[in-house]
Amino acid sequence: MRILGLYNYWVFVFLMMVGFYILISRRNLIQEILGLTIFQTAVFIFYISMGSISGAEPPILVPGAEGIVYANPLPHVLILTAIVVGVSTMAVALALVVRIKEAYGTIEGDEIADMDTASEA
Amino acid sequence: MDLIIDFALLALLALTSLAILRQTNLFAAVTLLAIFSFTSAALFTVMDAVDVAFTEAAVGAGFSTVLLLATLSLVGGGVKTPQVRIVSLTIQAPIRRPTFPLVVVLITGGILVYGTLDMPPFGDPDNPVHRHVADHYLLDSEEEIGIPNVVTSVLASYRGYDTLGEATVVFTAAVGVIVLLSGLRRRDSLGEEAWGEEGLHDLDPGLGASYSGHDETSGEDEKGERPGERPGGGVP
Amino acid sequence: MSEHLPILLVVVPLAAAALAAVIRSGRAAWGLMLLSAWVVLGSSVSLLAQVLREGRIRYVLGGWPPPWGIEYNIDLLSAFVLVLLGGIAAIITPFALRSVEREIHSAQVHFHYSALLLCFAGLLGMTSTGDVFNLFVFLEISSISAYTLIAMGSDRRALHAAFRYLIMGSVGATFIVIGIGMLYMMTGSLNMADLAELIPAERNRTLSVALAFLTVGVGLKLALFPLHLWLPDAYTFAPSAVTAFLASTATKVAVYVLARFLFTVFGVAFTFEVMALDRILIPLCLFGILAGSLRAIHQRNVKRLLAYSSVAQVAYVVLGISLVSVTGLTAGILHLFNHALMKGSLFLAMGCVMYKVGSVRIEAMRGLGRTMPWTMAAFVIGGLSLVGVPLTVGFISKWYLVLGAVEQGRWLVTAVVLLGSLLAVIYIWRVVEVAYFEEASGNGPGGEAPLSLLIPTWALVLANLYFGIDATLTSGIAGGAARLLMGLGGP
Amino acid sequence: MSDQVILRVTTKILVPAILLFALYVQFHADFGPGGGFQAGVVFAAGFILYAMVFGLRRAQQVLPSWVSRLCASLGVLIFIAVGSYSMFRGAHFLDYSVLGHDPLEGQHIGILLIEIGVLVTVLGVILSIFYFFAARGREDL
Repeated sequence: MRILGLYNYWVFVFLMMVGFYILISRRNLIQEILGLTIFQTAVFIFYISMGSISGAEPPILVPGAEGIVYANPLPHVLILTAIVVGVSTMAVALALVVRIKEAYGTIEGDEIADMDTASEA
Repeated sequence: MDLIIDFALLALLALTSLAILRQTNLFAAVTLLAIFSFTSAALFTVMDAVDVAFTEAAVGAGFSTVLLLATLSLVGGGVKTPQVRIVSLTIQAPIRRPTFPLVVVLITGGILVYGTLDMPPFGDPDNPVHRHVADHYLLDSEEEIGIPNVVTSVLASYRGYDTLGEATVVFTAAVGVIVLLSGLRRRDSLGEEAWGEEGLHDLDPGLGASYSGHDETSGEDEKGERPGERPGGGVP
Repeated sequence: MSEHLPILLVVVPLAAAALAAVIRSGRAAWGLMLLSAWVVLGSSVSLLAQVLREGRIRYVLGGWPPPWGIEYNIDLLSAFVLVLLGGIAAIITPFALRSVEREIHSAQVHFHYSALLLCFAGLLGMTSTGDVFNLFVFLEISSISAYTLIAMGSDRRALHAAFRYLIMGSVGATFIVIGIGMLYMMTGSLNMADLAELIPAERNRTLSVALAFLTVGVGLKLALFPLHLWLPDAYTFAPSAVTAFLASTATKVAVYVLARFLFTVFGVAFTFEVMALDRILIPLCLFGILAGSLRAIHQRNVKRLLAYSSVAQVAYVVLGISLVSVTGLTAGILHLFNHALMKGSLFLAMGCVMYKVGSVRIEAMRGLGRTMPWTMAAFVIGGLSLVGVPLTVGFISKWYLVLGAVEQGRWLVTAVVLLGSLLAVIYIWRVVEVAYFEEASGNGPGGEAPLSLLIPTWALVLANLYFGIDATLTSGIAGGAARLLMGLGGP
Repeated sequence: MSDQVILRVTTKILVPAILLFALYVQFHADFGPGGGFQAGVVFAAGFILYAMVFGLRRAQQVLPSWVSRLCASLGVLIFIAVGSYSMFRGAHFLDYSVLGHDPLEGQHIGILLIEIGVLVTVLGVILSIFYFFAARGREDL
């Protein structure tokens, strides 16, 4: 049961690592953003997992009812904020990608880096 | 029952993420990401986080996907693949240096797994997370705020200041996108602006209008400028 | 009203940012920025005085007592950093007026100030808050606006630099969220003071990993070697005023956050006795000092040269912190303040050069010692401060740093600190040599930068000299803050 | 896409329902999942759908770009104004208890107001971002 109890966290680690791997191995800017999104979503799953209680109800109080176990609302609130932060970052990143494509003619990180080196010399 | 659905959804998420890893067509990858978001929204519902699920479905699967597709329509959906094999996995992937990222990821993942070992078990109501702060919200918010949805109480009142920060983050993103995409910046690489004045009259969503001077505010100090004229200075 | 000072400090720039985005006049937006900068400076000075008089100030937001609500918790260290932020903004804003008009398209100037105000508010919020998740939210406000500001640079490489910074910064922020999540998981609290009591001073695998992730995440933000890769390009291609602002505030606040986590949240016992983090941080800092300084020597672009120097200087600050002694921490906090003054004046001097010459490559500096005597004199004094010559602030902080290292018998650290100064002599000399001993190329417009640029630059230069000659105030506050972090009492 | 009859008709039916649903999400947040943020996203989604089918120009006749940008700022300002008003009533920033006759009513008013602030900001921001991305696309043609 101990191992089973950590299954959620291990899948979180796995998802996060897939996202992280896409992020640092891919040189296409859009793929980097996709990797970042998976990476962040994995963290959301981590938070929600820690707030969940087996057999609980969503944290919307039922008036007068006794003995109901509610899920922990605080991680939910934190993750709502984190989702918003994530999409904000993504919007700015995508706007940057559009501009980079216009300015460099490509969105492949390696080609852009080569062009940067060339203009440095 | 919940546990089975939970396991199945997590497995689906893992598979989807691997599919995104292998995908070299960006349109397909974005679609897969939307699936990933929907699946995680479903997972959040199973774990009783209905507000989060709603937001993830609306933002992660909805708005993000629209934005990504809009971007792809501007930049194209192909990925250059130099056809390098990754050391251990036999995936053909667009990677120049395959080993270094793998090492970094394995180390980070190893550290995280090590960190999970002292974690309290999943779903146990006696975990420290559920004591101390959270139980106060569940027990007393009815009296102190009087709203059944505790998430709303915490979001708007107990941690209302975080929500102000959240609104500001969104606002910051808008400022960033407007600045980047309003098309008024000088662009050295192309040598000249890619659009003429009629383009601004016709299509620019906002700043162009203030530019050509028939918007709701006349913007006296900006009137004299034309897109062709750029401020001086800059790197030669 | 004085009871509300902690929150006004953050809300005034926030409201000003929202207004600046809609008013469509660059000048009016600039006025808002100036107003908020001076309001912040005034209130932070009064807060500092209040903290010195009465000790820590706690301000409960929304009326909910911590740990259920969010609180602002201002002690001597945060008040000191707030004064630094206010002072830098109050000096750089007058500089920005002309510099921004030249470097940013006129239709975007008000958005530029809006983003700058957001960045400013985010940094202030990070410094004041006593809640770890609230810290993350304000960190993101300052980061997203910083990406935007950097991307406004006139070279296309600014876009790429901003994107790289965005990716690395977001990874750092996500690492911080993971760390906060693990802290919350093990304690059930998000309040710093509360966490400090709940974290046991014994080995726990989850908390150790939380510490590691927080350190790496914040390390990415403060450009701790080898996580500094985003910094040189970002500083090089950002608009001049933005570079000066970010170089003297953003990394400083990140160092502050690191100190907060290591000393206040986790506590000396857990961080340094159980985890022995200093054994990792000190070697990294030594490498950082050497690598940053050596890379600086080889740069052809003076802004990039100064950026690499920043990597080295931030390593000095973290080095001081990781000595884990009152003297070391005093040195770190002092250098945090002093480095903001020196880098601020150096980058402002480069802003003057950019304004007049249009380039900050080293070839463009030829003969500037004669054509722009005031600008280059400011550069020289800032450079001397960077080297650590007596009568400048650089001397004071290096003195404490060497003292702290010798106190613990760390001769290698002492040697590297001194070697770093020698390397600084070399890279500053390269610019000085070109500016004073080579003939002007003769095709520039020539002449000194306008007074509206020179006065702010010299204000920072004079601060370099003033706090270098009379360091009783700054070292007194830094010493008090250091004792506080070490848990030895004080305000 | 404006020549597709099925799309046009479906959109015309769907958009009011989406906007109505957004208002439901906004004002039912006390009792069920939802709130200013989700409502703002749904509301904006209605507009985005309309713009995709009928064209950017017609969407902007309903809600011009400058209005969306104004909304983005306005929401943040509403939020700050609510917080500051608490300070004028002698309480701390964002303490809603002083907004009504009794603390409970104050909390209700405060939450309602700041949720509206969030809705306005999010709606403004999402529409602005969409408008700018969409307009960029047309310029490239």
